[in-house]
Amino acid sequence: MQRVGVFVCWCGSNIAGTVDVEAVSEALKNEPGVVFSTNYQYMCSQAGQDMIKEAVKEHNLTGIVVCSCSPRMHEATFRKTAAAAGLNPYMVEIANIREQCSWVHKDILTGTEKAIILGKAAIAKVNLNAPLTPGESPVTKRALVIGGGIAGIQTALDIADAGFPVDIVEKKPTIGGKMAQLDKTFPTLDCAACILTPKMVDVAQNDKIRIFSYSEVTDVQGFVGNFEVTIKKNARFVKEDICTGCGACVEKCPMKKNPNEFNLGMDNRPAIYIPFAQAVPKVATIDPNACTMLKKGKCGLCSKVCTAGAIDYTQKDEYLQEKYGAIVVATGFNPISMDKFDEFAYSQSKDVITSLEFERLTNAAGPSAGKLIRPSDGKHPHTIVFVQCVGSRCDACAQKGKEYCSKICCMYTAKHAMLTRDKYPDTEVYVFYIDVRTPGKNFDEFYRRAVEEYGVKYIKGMVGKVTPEGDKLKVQASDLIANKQLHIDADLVVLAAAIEPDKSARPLATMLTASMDTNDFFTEAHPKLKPVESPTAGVFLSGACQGPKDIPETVSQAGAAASKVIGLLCKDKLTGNPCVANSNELMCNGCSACANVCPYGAISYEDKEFRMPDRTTKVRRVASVNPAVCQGCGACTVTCPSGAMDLKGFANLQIMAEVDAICK
Amino acid sequence: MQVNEYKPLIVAFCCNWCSYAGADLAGNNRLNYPADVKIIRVPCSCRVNPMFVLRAFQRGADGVIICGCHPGDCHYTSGNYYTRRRMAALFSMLDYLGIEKERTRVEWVSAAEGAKFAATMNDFVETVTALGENKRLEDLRCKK
Amino acid sequence: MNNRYLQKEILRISGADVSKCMRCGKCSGTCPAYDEMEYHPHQFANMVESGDIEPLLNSQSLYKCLSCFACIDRCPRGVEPAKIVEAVRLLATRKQGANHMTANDVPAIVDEDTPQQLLVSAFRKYTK
Amino acid sequence: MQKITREQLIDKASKLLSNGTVSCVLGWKLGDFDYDVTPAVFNTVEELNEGFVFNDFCGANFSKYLVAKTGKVDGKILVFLKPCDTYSFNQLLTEHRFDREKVYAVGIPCEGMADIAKVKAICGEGVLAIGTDGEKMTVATLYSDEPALIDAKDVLAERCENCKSKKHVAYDELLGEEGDVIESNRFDEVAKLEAMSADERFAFWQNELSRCIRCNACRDACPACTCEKCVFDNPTSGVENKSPANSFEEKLFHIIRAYHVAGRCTDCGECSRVCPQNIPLHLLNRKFIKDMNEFYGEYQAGAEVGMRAPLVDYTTEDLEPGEVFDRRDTDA
Repeated sequence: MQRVGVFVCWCGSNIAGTVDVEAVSEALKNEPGVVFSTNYQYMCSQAGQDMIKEAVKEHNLTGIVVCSCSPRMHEATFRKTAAAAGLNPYMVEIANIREQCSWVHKDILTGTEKAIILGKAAIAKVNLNAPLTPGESPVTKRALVIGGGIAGIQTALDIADAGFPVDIVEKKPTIGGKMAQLDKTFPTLDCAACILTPKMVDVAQNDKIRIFSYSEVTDVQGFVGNFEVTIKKNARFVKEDICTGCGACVEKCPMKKNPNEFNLGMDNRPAIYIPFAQAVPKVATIDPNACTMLKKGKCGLCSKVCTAGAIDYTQKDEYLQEKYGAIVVATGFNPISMDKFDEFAYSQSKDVITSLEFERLTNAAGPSAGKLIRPSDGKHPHTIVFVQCVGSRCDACAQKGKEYCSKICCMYTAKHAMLTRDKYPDTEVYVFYIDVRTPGKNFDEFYRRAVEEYGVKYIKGMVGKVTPEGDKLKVQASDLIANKQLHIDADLVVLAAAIEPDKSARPLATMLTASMDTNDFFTEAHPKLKPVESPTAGVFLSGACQGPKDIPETVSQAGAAASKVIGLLCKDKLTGNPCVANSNELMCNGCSACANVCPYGAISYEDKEFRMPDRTTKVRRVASVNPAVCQGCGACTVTCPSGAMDLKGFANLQIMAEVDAICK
Repeated sequence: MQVNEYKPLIVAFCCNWCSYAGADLAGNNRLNYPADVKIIRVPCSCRVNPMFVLRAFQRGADGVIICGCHPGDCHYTSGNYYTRRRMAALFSMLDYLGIEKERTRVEWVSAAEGAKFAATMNDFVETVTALGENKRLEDLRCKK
Repeated sequence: MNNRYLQKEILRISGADVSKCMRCGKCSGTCPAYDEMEYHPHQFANMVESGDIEPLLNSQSLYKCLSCFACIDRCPRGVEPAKIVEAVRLLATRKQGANHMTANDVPAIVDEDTPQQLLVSAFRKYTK
Repeated sequence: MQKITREQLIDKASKLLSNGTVSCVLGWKLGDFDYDVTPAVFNTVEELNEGFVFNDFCGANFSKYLVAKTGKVDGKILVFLKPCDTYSFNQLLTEHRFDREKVYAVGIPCEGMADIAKVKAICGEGVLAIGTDGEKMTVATLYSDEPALIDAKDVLAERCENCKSKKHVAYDELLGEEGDVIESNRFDEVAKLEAMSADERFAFWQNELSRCIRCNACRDACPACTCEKCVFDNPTSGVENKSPANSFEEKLFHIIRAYHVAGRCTDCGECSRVCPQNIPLHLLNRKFIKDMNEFYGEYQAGAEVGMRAPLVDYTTEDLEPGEVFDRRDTDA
């Protein structure tokens, strides 16, 4: 039996005005377990707290009930008081007789009556309280960033800057991501490479950062502070540490006709290649599907020209086991496939391109060396039609488009239109839009400049059909404001394709037990207050994997994610919330219902041997809760039919005791 | 005040993050509601076991209300979605057993909705008062 | 009041949800009969949404729609303008004597080689 | 009336025992009366020949026995599963309640089992012997000289009249022909209750549930009630209650039991079959099944292994608890 002390607070007249505090402390004196009961003007004051501490000593109290304001106000205060008095801080219960009693009831009789009942409920609960100690777990002081685009790069740099080692895992042969493929960036029009490549070099030179390029994460175990990750380093058939990136092999390789992924297949690359000049790591990679040496064992030219001797045709995929304290997901996005949008003739005409292809076409390092030409005949296009919202905000059929707004298209289309008119003033540029959305800093000014200074023709309405005819593209569209159907003979049609999360995100989310929305974007722990944390502790989100984002937004989110990681890695130990679920394995059926409803993946199962009453042993599957991961919501407790799963601090018996006390 | 005026006994389960805070806000704003409502704090509405609800009725509660964050706003992301399914099933069953359906309720009250909390409680108490005592689930032998 | 009734009828018959329209105009951008029409597919959706039904009922546009369903196929929001046109057309033909064409008009305009089936479907479309 | 015979089953079991595929057989043996058939374990061919029976009263669902038995036996257990039993079998696998590797499941067709109460209603008490003769059943009683000849269809158990499936959803081997999932009227009775007024429903259930003697047969036969420790037996659960001391049964026990198996109950009907007080307990379970089908889409527990039950799942668009009644009230 507990020895409970009851402390009724007047809160000046806040409580004492509507509640007869004397009567309350008197009435609660006779409750089971109560050995001491008193009241005082301000329990939270130093004098009040001292009173509690003294009473604990004098009456050998094991539990404390404070009848006062909301626990959301002073629960922490009184827990500290209890701790200072040598009690476990979780042996304190608060009866909320201010916000939920004296302040909402006018009549002193009813107020007092209710205060007594609330006090009784708190006493009933504290009688069943048990000392709780928050679990502690060590923190591996190293972070993993999955994805080496601008989001991953920025996050890694920021974490390394704080002194913690970081690994970047990038599935492509080089880091840089989508930003490396861009030409200029809105709204300032500085060139993407000029601002990105110095950062890539910083990453390469930072001794806190390791880059695993051409690699992927294949398994994640563990929990916050203690992740164990398996990284698969794909064989690139070139020794990374020896290759100097001189490019001799690339030049000599006879298998030159392979679609160049970096230029979205608009030109070719050899079987051995370096994606682009500023690649990091600047190391060649052999495409095993294109290399005749790897396919047929004949050629070996690259090996002959490599003076460093870096070529290794026998290289195998390598698996590394690494430990991390925190994981940042920065898997980014891709434009969706245009295959299903036959109306725009994307698959029929080379001159219907996506905006990312347009980006490569205008990039000085692109397939046309920055000259804006028609991919079909290399001629200069005189009429260009940009179509916005291709596949965005399209909820009619999920296989075709995406229901959300892709957010970045309005601005890059304005950029494309403006740059085209700037470089080639003889070009007519149309932009068909549903809405123009420009809510960023200096964004609307930018769009207006495209219209007002550069004479881009913005037309409210959608393109319904594109038909290739001769060397022209017949564009049929509607102008909703003029209520006209337009027919434009275009030379080039550019589709602002919707963006979607990278395909690798879904399997990764499963490995991380991080949740995703129906569109495969990672969900944040709280849409407003925890935008860079995933609900899974220790997993953070950076960039477009969480939702469509432009570069400035991505970089700021990357920094935010980094600061959260740093905050975590700074700690030597993690102390959890002690009010976590725990499973009584003697009663557990191992049915997995609890794991199904756990939003944090905190529950795992193991086979355990049990001694049966008849002295035989039986192996049963039982649940165990990882207290470092559990957040204490209690969803599992209700789903457990045998009641094996219970929540510390809010146990079944405790809540039932409160119910009973109230209903007495 | 009449001496014999019937006063119902209402048990309200409130989630710590939204509805309990909403109840606190009702207090801060001095929004009155009947003292018949007694609040039990739970971390999340999904902590409320149907057994607690039946227990309350068995012990003589006249109405049970469960308050949680609005769907989509759960502190634990999905808890109230489970509450919604569990309580829909339970309430439908109680109704099937002939228990007055007005005695049970689930309301979503955010931390900013002090006024909604008070209004909800006023309304619920009024509804339950009109129904009178819970005779169908109460177990007299549980009463002292 | 009448318009509310007609509006409800059109929505009921077509099963279309006009409130989903985002005013993108892709239906009209795609419509092969656009030039023939006084009111265009997007206007059908929008006018039904605002309850402006009478002008649609009296418009020849009803009979210009080819029912090719390109607008349905391409609408990003699943509004299904062709079904709305069809519904308005039905309302028009359901009015007593409001047929666009009677059986007597047919021989004069029909080519000898016209297949029987076409006639039948034409009747379905233009009369009741 | 059953298409498969005792001999066929013994033959199959003997072969599997003899060639070492299985080490024991879960089957039925006769109790005190012909209609009083109980589950039993047979370890040898001799035991089978002696005690194994198969008739219209072999209703017991063996799936549940596997939970306790698989842990204790070396080698595999042969279990005979009627179509409805296979759903429970799958559901228990979904819940990881036994090791599939330790079971050899033989699916057997079922023409529906008989309800002794219905037999007695026609032939009177004092049933001495029951025999089958094609579609007919011969019933000899203490009080008549000639055995009565009754139609087997007339004494079909309620759960078999409303059979939901003749399809086996799990087996290693199938005897006889595979059937189909059936469009049944099993929710009609629930709908009839739903259509009553609250007072009528209350009166109905009070009348039924107050007869409960807390023998726990429903729980013990239920293949969903396989908890290592039932909350009602557990002194630390706060709701321990082992005997009918108060109105606990009406007010809590059956409601919570139905809730605990909601989403896991395959509607096998064992609860009602074994109830000595003939309380229609299946109507509670079916209410949950019907509701969940209506609220969250069709769901048949045990149709496949690994399915996620409605109560451990959600969508963001689910209906609100209050809307449950709005729906019903507007439908009415």
